Amino acid sequence: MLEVNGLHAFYGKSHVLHGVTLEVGRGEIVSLLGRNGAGRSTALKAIMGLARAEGSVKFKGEEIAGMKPHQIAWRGLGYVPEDRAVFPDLTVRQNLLLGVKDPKAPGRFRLEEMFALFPRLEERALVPGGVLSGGEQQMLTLCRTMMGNPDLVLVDEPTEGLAPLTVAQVAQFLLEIQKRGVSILLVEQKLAIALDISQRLYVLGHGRVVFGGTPAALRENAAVRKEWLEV
Amino acid sequence: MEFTLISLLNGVTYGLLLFMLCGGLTLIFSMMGILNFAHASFYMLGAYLAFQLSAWLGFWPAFFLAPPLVGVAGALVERYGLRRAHRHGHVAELLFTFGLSFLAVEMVQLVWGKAVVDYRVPPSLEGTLFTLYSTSFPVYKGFMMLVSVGMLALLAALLAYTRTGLIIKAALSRPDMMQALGHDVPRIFTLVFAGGAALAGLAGVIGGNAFVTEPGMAAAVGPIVFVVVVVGGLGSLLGAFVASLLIGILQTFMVGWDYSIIDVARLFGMQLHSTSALTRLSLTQLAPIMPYLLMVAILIFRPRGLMGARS
Amino acid sequence: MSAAPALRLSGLCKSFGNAVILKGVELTIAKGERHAIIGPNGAGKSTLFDVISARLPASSGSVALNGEDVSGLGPLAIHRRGLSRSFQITNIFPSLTVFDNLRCSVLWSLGYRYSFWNRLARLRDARERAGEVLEQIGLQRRRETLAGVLSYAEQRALEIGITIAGGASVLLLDEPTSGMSRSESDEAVALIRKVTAGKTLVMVEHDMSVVFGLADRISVLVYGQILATGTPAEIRASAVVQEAYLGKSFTHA
Amino acid sequence: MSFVLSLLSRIGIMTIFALSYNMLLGQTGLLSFGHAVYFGLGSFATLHLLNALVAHGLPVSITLLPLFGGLAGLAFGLLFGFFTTRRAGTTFAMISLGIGEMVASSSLMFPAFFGGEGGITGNRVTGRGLFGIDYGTPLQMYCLIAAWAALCLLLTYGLTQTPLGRLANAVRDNPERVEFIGYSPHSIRYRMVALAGFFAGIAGGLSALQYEIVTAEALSDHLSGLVILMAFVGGTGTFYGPLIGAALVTVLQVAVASVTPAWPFYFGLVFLLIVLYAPGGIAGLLVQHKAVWQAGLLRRLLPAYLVAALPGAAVLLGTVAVVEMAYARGPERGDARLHLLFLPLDARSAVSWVLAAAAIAAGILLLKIASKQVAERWESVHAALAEAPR
Repeated sequence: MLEVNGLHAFYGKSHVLHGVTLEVGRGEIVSLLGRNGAGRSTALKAIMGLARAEGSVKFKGEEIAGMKPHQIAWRGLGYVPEDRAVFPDLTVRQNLLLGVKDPKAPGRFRLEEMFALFPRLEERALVPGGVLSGGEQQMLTLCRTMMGNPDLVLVDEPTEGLAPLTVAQVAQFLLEIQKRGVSILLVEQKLAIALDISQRLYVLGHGRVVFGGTPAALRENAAVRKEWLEV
Repeated sequence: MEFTLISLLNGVTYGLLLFMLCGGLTLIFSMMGILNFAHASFYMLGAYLAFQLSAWLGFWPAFFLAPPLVGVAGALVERYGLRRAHRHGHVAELLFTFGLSFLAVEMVQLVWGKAVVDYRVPPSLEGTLFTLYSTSFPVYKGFMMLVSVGMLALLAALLAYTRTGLIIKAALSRPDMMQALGHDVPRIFTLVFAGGAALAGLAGVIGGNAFVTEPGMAAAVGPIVFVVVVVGGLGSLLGAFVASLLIGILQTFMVGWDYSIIDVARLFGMQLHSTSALTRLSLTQLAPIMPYLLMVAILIFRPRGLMGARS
Repeated sequence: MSAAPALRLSGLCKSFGNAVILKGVELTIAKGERHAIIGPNGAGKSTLFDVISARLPASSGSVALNGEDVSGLGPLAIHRRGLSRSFQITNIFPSLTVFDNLRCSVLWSLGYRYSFWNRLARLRDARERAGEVLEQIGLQRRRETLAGVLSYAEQRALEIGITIAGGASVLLLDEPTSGMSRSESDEAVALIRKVTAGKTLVMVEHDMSVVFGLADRISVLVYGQILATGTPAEIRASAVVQEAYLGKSFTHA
Repeated sequence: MSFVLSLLSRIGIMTIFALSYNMLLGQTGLLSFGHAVYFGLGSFATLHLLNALVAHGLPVSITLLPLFGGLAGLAFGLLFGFFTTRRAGTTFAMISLGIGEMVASSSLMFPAFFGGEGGITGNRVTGRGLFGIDYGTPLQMYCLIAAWAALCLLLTYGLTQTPLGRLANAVRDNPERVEFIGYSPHSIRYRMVALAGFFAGIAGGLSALQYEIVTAEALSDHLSGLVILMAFVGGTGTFYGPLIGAALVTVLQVAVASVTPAWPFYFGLVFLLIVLYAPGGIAGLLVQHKAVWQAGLLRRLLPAYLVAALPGAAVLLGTVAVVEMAYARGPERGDARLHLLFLPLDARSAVSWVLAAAAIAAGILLLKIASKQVAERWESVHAALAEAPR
């Protein structure tokens, strides 16, 4: 589905990614782990065309490196940023509708379904997005991206700063969209969640892939955990 | 009473016209961070195009054709000029629009000459709408008011209720996110720029014949437009609206008041006997610099403007 | 000087709209201590630095520098009282030479204010002090290079140089090794150790080898509050800290 | 002879003015659209002082009088600068424009000071000065201007070498960080605006003495625009750029204006082209090419330049033809038949228009291809420069 090959990326002047190679298969949840500053968020931005990058990014066999973000989005890639980027002055409903790229082509996810999944969003449909709680904003952003009918979503730290109950809800939602045939490339800091829901994981350290494998392999590999993930 | 009402009507008409100029400028500024120095040139272009088109086709076709044509000019400027200047930073953008405003005056002179052109109110809109005591209110002023209010209402509705409006509002706050959601933000920018230019063009169409259509008309309103934007608060549409009306009304009143500063002081119980040039000035004479004085006052007491966000 | 702590934060809160980022931070840092603040993303570490250095106004609470309450002062006033900070995203003067970046940064502390009658070239003390810093950060060979064309690691070193040049006694370093490769970050640690000798250092850092290599004490910031403060060994052993970093179920597993 | 002297005098005055302007735009990063305020007020103040001294029978030193213009500029810089410099960037640009317009429109409100439409006049020849120099001749006046210009050049250059000058550069680069090295960006900008006002005032004072008349034109947005043009065309990134700009623009103004009434149009066009394609101005281009020349790589660029020059000339010629014909046809119509170099054109014949348009179209098309080559050559030169030992 997604093949990233020798990706170098830059944030301002800093050379953040030094040749990252990874892939995400159809229907998979793949997690990208690592400490802050390891280059995880920049990797997602580079794939989405939002950061300066060199190297090859193939999506469904097509080279998308160098395309503009909106062109990449139209090819079926969705992006949920770390800061959630809710449009604060628009209502929840309007926020969701903005996720729709082509109003004429209905996607896998409809407004009603989103509301059914998260009744809380329906209750607050007419409330400005800016006044939602952190957890609600996260749900909103995830749902908004789903409205665009993506085949693969890049999700950046969806559980950051959320209460444990909400964290579980987010994880549940990710599994739900996986069930509907959407692949996920997830950046996560909480190792526990990543191990629970992913099929495969990559660990980034200093802009390079230092581990790639299954959750079981990572559980056994204490050296990688100690060196690159734990305190 | 009579004076107050008529001045108020005139002031509101002028203020609304100002807002048609400042509204587009503010929208463009808050979206792209570009202060379009040439914005008043679109106003001038609107007036001249309307003059030419009404000479060929009559007023009504000109009224409907000129603003979209100005919009197209705006789109071309954004697409082929500003986007390139943007690479060199904000100063280059500002200088580009500054150069453009200069060139616009030259081009207008090239085509239509340096003199005032004969762009007149059409006969169908001549005459008196109503007479208040002894002062008559012309039909055309009413028409100007109607067009401004109608246009602004239409735009407000467009922004509030259509998908395009929604996309524009969202792109104002998070252009990067809108890109990632699959919206072509550069195209939206061009659209907004064109829209702002067309709005300025419309102001020129209905203002050019009410005032005068001449090469100096852009330079005459340009600085005032900037003052409105500073007074209202950079990037605030509501602020621009309030400031437009405020300046429109204040200036109209001051033109009508023939009191000197001594008279005003007397109102407050002060007796000034000085005969210096300053105290002999009348409010009418002060009217042209009133907007600038207001700007300085705002800068001293409320640097972020009436409605501007705290920076 | 009395035994007043270098920095004391009491009940420091910061919110943006209805998003509360700092929820009453309490922290005391002794003179000469090297203190690291760690925590998961979004815990408010950078915001904490911004509030201490007055880049952002605090919503409530107070900051005391060397025993003096500095809440409500502007960034330059705080800098003049001896607190200097670096930035996570390199924040230098790109079209000045490396040397001038440093020379500008020493001028205030040497009392030159806004002078336009002294010739810079004649100010020996400024030249020497800037030269010292230049040597400390190891950029002598790049002295006349424009800062904007330096490599990333060199710019990070310059960032630290600008921060220490004014001779501040309390230094706040915001992710000094972010975006660096392993070897670059090892060099940065050596540099930081050298230039902060005898000063109070507070730093935000994610690279644990840097943190454990440098810090006397560590504070863990989670959800805008200090979760734990202690020596590196204590922090490493703390189950609460591991949980905050890695999530619940894993530590139970 | 007197034509040359008057041109040189004007260049001298404009040099000071452009230097003063670049203290803001180039050195402090402040884009001012109202710099003529300080020039004009310095002019009026100087001439008023001259007239007052003469009227009271007091001794006058014409030599030192421009200093008074400078002090007037400084005073107004201190007055206006205080609230204009709190913000930089776009806000400053807008406010400077507003202040400029305010002063310019005030000039019609206080005819006693500004002399209304006609302006005020004076007479610089007040009697025998030192060594018999009475500034009665253009040559003596030119020498005075040249001396002041040299002095101002020295002073403004000296300023760039002081703490304030360097801090101004720092504020231009990164105002936020300036606060974190203990300085107030506002104070730095304020001082620079006041000092720039001082030098602009000197230029204004000299202009008042040179022409012995000052009108509202000296405060106008035209003059503010002209100084932007000079500084930017010359190049704001270097100290000497504005010198080039002041000389070049002044000479061209005289030279082009004597050939065609369309000169403001050409100036506008050149300005836009420089903003879009060479934002470093002429000095910027010189700096770029100097590095290439020193590395001995200029030979790699020249052929591509030559190839691009041909279509460039075609576009230029076509544009000039169109503009000239348009002027000829326009309301202030001149002779419809005109000659461009050796080409006879007729503004009434479609053939001329079509030919001109074709030249432009073909030129642009070829220029696009040629510019690709130039860009490629530049890339190779850049690569070579980067490899060269520093």
